[in-house]
Amino acid sequence: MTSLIRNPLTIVWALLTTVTVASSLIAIDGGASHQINTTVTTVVLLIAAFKAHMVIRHFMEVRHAPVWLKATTSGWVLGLFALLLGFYFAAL
Amino acid sequence: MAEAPKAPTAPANPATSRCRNRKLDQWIAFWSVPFFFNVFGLVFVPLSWMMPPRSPSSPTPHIVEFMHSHNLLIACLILTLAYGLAPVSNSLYLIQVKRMSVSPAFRYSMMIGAITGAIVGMLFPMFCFGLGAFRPGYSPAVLTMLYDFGYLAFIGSLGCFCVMWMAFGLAIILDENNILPKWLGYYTIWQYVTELMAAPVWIAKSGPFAWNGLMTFWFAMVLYVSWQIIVYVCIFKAIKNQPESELDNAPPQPAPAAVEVPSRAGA
Amino acid sequence: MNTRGQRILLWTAPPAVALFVLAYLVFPVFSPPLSPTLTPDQVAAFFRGNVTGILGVAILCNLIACSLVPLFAVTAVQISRAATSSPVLTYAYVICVGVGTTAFILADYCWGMAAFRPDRDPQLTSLLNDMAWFFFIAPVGTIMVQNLCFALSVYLDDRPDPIFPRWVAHFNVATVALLAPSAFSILYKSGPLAWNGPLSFTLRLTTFAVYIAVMFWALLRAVKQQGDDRVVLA
Amino acid sequence: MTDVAEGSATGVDQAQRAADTRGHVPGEASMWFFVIGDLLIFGVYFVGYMYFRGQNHQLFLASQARLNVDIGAINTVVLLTSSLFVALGTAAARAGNIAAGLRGFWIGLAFGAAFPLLKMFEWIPEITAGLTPGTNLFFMYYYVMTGMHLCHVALGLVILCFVIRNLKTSIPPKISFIETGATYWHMVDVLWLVLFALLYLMR
Repeated sequence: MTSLIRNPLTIVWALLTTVTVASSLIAIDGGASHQINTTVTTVVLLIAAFKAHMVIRHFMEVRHAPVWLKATTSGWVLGLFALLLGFYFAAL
Repeated sequence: MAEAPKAPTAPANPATSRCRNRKLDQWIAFWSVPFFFNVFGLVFVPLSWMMPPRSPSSPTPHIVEFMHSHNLLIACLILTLAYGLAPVSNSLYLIQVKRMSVSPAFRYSMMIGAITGAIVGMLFPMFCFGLGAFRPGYSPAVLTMLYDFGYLAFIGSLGCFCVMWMAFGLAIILDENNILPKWLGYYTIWQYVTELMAAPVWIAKSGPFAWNGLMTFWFAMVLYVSWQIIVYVCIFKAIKNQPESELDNAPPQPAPAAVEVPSRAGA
Repeated sequence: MNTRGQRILLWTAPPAVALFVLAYLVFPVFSPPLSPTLTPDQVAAFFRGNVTGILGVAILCNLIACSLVPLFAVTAVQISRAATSSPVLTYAYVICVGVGTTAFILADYCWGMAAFRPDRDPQLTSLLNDMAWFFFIAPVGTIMVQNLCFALSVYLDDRPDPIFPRWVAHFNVATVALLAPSAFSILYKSGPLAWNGPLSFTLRLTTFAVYIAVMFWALLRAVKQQGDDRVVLA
Repeated sequence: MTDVAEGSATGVDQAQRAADTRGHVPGEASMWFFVIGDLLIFGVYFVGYMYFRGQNHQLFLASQARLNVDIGAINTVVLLTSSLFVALGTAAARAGNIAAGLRGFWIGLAFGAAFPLLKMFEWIPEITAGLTPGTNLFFMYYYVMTGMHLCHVALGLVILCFVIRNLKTSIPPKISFIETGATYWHMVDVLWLVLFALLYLMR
């Protein structure tokens, strides 16, 4: 059991779960009136990007993968969230 | 029951007396494909402007005017003459699946998908458009119904193509003879999954999920067209690389000293 | 594997043809063929006046619509015996048969549907009638490709004792040319190319009848010659 | 499905240690073609959603308010936990500990199977309340994207079952196939993380 808790994967998981709960709370607190809220959106999207990055890196084991795979997956995360935030702010 | 053509390993008889191309049937069938798809594209886009699709929410007078255009009849005529080539283009997948180490059930599923797909996805919508132009006397209500029927049958006919592509993708992935590249199998699976996303055309009358929408039409079309071209390039290579000794009409092997080709031995 | 099964299937064709001839002769829509220039009201009146005849034939054809399929299936088997490199022609032939037969069934449905409730809005009766004629006369694309596939398999078979004599292939190519005009029935409402005209209607049906007879004879001969030769399954 | 990995499994296993310094592609390379393709397809959907959201912020915000954030958050944690156990199982199987590997995949499968169930608890009240894909563009996106994702989950559960079968039956287990299955399952997780932020959380 201790090996499970000390496993780096478990630590990643704990981190991911914590930020999930945190982002839900931020959204519920910040968006109760259902108004456009750029802070909430930015934080929530950045947290999602971080989570996607962590899952790809640690669970999918891209951390140990060749450079082309690292570059492609990181490029996807960066490009996607840049576009998402860009479209969000462009339409305000 | 796996019918991998067990190719005789002996090299093909060097004295190929008959010099004609043994794969002539496959090549004739193959080169009908670019012809067919070009006719298909020309008829749908510049001739009749059926594609890109008109809006499902366009006002009735526009629908009536479109359904009366004479070019729809000419498009319908050309397609009626050419649509028989669709089975030929589908049978090109089938012969490659036959060479794979998978059960015949895969190619039979694809065959049945091709039959139903040609009817509901091509012949029926085509005639819906043709009928409106054929008799200008129909009431706008009837013309609108034909218009909806035509577009929905053409764009929303999912199941037959899905079963065909699922069988095709799975066959490529499970095949151990490496007839077609494995990544093409995965590519086919996501092409097939994207096809499922056309389902909202039955609900949305405007916006990105309508039958002329950004997601259901344009995005699916970009994926589909590139996939279709790549598939035929891969099939071209597969036909080209098929060893002579594996052909159904391979020259008789010298070993059994057969007097003449018994009955397409070898497969 | 002997050829008894193929011979049995082949001999189902003559009774099927007899039933089709019967259906043709008693079908009110064909004697004479309805003109495409009739107004919706005239079409509706015609269907109201001939409910029994039309429904009877529609039901009969619903039952026998696929009864020529065994003949085509035997043809597919014989195509797969030809010395070509792959079964591509066989597959294309089988798919074409499936598509072509379904088109015929759809035509039959539309006529039956029009006669089922003859007091329907004349617009709709007329639409069903038009649709039936479209499906019955126009979709020659598959049978053309089907015959071309057959002809090609005969031409590519350059063994000393081919399965079919060359002229059968020539005949199939000729039927392609003779069937093609009926696709033009989509464009014209009168004249020889309209769906009741001599080129679209009479020529097409005559060609088809002769074609079935010739193919029946040629297949009988081919199956007889096949003897105990094994057939590679497609 | 198990046959997929057959050809390359042993070769990859031996080469794996040697290749570790230069980097090791987890699972089959052709599977990565699928994963990246799928990520790109979903990416187009995400960006499309954001674009159309920009056209009508108010509609999207008002519709979003009717979603059940709690079930969404629970589902996120469920998928993350499932991914964790699948990753632990993969590592154990690679280290030769088949029993621990099997345990990881079984727990991962159990959590994964909870996802569609929770989805039903979310969807059925919404549909009975009249919130269908035809309601408005937000709900169309909502059902299409979560539905597509659910198809991926279903396929992923099937793949996990095959991985478990492989762990049980073949000795030694085919590591490359196990990695391929795990990679696919983590991709399903990644897609959900983005979906959760876009559909439930952003304002």
